[in-house]
Amino acid sequence: MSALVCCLLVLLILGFMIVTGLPLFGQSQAMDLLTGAWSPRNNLYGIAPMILGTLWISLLSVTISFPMSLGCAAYISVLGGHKKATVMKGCVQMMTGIPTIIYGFVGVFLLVPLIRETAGRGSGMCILSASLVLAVLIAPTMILFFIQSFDRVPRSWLDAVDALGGSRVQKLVYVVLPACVKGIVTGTVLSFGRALGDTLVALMIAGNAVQTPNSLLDSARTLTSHIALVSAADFESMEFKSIFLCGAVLYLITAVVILGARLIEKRGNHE
Amino acid sequence: MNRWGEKAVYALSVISCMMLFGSVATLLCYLLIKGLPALNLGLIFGSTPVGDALLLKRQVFDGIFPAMAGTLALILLAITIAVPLGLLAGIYMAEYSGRFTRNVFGFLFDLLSGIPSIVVGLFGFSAILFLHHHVSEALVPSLLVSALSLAFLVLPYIVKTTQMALETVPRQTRVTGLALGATKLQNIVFCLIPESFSTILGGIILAVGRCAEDTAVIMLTGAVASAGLPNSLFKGFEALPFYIYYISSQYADQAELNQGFGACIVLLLICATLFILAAIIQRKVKHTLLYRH
Amino acid sequence: MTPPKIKIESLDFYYNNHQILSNINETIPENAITSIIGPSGAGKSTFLSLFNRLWETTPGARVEGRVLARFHHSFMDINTPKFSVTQLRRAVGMVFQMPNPLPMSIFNNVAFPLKLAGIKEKEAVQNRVTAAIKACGLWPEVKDRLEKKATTLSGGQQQRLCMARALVMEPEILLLDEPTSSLDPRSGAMIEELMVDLKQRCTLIMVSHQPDQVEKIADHIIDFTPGPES
Amino acid sequence: MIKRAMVAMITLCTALLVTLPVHANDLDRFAGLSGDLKIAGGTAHIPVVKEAAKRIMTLNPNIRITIAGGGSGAGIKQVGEGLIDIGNSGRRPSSKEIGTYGLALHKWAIDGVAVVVNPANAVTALTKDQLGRIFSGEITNWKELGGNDRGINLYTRDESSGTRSVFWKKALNKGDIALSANFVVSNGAMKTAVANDPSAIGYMSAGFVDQRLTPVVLDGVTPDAASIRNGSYKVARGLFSNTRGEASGLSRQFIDFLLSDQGQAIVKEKGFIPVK
Repeated sequence: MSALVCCLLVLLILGFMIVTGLPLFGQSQAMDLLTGAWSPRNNLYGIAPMILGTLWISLLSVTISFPMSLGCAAYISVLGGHKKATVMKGCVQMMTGIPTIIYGFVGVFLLVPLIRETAGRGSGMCILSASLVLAVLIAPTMILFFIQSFDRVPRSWLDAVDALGGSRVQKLVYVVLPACVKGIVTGTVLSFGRALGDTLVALMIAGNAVQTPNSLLDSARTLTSHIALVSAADFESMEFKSIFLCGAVLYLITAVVILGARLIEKRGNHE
Repeated sequence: MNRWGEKAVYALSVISCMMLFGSVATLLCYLLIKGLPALNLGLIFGSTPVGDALLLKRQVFDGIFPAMAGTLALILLAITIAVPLGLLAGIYMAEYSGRFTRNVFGFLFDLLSGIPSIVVGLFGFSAILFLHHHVSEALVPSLLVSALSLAFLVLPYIVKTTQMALETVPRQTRVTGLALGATKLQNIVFCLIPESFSTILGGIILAVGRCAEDTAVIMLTGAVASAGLPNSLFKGFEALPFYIYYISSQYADQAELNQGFGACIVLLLICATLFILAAIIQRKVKHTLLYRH
Repeated sequence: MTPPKIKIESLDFYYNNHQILSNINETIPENAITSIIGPSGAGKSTFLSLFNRLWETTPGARVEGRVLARFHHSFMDINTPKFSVTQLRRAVGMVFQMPNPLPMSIFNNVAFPLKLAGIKEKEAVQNRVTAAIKACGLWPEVKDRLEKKATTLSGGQQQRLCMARALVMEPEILLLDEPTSSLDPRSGAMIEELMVDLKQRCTLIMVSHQPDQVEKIADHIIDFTPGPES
Repeated sequence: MIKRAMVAMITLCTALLVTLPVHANDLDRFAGLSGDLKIAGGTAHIPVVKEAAKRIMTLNPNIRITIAGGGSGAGIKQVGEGLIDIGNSGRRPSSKEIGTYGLALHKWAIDGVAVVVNPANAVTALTKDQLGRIFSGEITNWKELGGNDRGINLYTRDESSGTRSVFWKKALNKGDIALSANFVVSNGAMKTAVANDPSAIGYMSAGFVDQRLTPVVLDGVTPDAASIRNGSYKVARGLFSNTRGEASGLSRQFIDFLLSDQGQAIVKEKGFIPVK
């Protein structure tokens, strides 16, 4: 029963986003909104800059986070000693509990000035800063996901490598990684979803300019921060209604990400 | 693979560990250095005497006491709403659903847990706007709306934890109760839930942590910069993470900024405590709790 | 040979599309130990699970044919839907290969089936639990520590506790799935003695891999070793 | 028993005497009142409103005042929809807004919109023309204005901001603001952002200016209390508290308090210009 209610709620949200976003489609074509520029004064409510900002930031953060997480997971699961690995795994688990707002807060006061001074231009509030903070934010989840998939490698395979005199690195490269490709891809895809959905870090650090970003040091606005910024606005304006389109886009991207992750997992199970 | 290649792989993995742990350690140290000096009773209660504040005789203006109380009220409410629903749905998913429903609902719950929290907040906000327009003028963004939205946010998490906990009960334990003549319901209540109780409880505590830290949902559904102690479900409220967000963007002077750092440490402590609690419970607590006569 | 307690008539068992048992016809005598023997994978445990319908918990399992049991005066097909599965399981006890005490005290473990059946009267519970523990010869060892966790007992004690738990409902039939195979020889011998004692009170059906055990205590043998014709 | 009662009375009286502020008379209007008052909207108003609320709630714990930001647009809209009791705006609501919602306007302070830069910046005076070219993105380096060789970082507010609309009309003459501008959500946030960024330029309530940033001399006029009061600094506006229909109950008392001597003293203390 309650499961049914929950599921209805999920569909309700999507329906709500679309219905509320509909007036926008009346004014101009959907494609224009998705690909157009944002300039409320000229009656332009395109959310393309935000979509691009979102993609830049989440892709970059995953790109930074992926190698770091893979390295950490490899160390904890395979390369490191048992004792050290246990402690480190505990720490990583603890990290998942650090509130997002704290990453944002420290990012604003520590990283932003650092980036500004190092880069020598821009305000420091930019795609790069936001991506760096997000990379650290999503790493623990990604690591835990990788470790989980590493640990599913059958014990007997690892014993076989040990018995043949293989080193830990060889065990990692020849047995564990090939066996876990699917797990790694799934974990990365899900982390991408997490980076995509984060609001606070981008809102506090990315600068929120409504422009199509050209460089890593450009200020940018994500779909999520756009919602946070505009939701305080006049709620019958077209501006306000555009955030429902943002919501719907986020929703759809999330759905695709999760569907993708599930498909990959499913295919893994059949083999 | 030659010796050097091996060394390189090993070194890279050590470097990644150092990068991650280094940055998190830097973050924490920075926070501690900046925030520890601010960590005193004044941070929490401002200039109001502690006793008076706790007995609710006087309001606290310059402290984070109202924000802490708001966060507490928010957590309690959200969890009270989410846990019964989540448990029931989880039990349904694990024990009663057919193959098809399990797949479909499973996907929907995954989807729900993946929805960005700001979208959940936006939904809560627009839903209450809608009700405000069409049902009653008295309905405005408030503590209750935030709690409902948050409950919605953690619901899939509780459902999944419950479901997984029940599904991973070993077959042997699963049939023990049945072999002794338990009905399906008895088996769930007396055998399966106690067996997986610690996992479920751990999951709930993590959900509490999620409620404590969330900012995106509450900033759209009722958190305000200044409201005093929460005293009604239908009014705005203060919350710790929102306070930190507010301070970060518009502190008036150094003292207020220091308070922001202090508040960060308080929030971090709260979350860490919850987290450690969850870990201890999942590992240590055996399932005695439900067997007391 | 004692009169029959259970009759199995042209029984087939399927797991999804895979046939595990085909055309089984057997009779199980009352107040005797029936031993099921045969190589691994021959379906012995599946066969055992027919008598308390525990197979129903396995998705994809399906039975054709009849299993008739005589609980009062006449034989009834226990697979008909109108036969309550919980009633059946309360009348048919089961002991597993691995001792499986539940995570609660010794006393509560044995009292658990009573709780499930809704028997709450304190004195009755006390008496029946004590009797069951005594019947399994466990009383001297645990009488002072009934509130201790069942998992603190040794493996042999745990297995006897599980038997006590199965006996507390005074079942007419007791199923045992290799009850001694995970125990040391001495504990195993105690269980064997216990089984022989129990013959007066119920009908025992046991899966066993140990030929000497079968030889020693079984009154009737059902052999699942595939014949040359199959 | 009587003795104990007397002791209690005396203690209470002493406590009251100690806690009562000097201008107790202006706060008297709240005696015996209770209930909730929801205020939101313009962020320039927050320091004054917060201080007033603190004094009122200290004296009368039965009154609860919640304060939120959101910007002038949100303030007007929300009070019009009945979501809040008082909607603040840093600009005069448009006649359309007043008509649609039947707003009653209460102006209780005058405030300038100051252009601000970081104290580290050598450029401290600009002409309106230069300002327009900076904000439209035409001038991108402080070097062009006689400052250090650093890129200019623009900071602006969202559409809902009253400060933005006043600045845009009166300082930029409705000129464009470059897309590359960073967005901040309130006057407080603008202050923080500019104070932390050496290459920043932004605009905000003159009442918020303190030693952490430098107000830019615009066309030869420094935005300070005197120049704003006498009208020589042109980029100025009133701070309004709006109610739907004529203010009544707590809202009335609150607005009256802002306009009282003590209220106006707070206005002055927080850096704004009293209307009385």
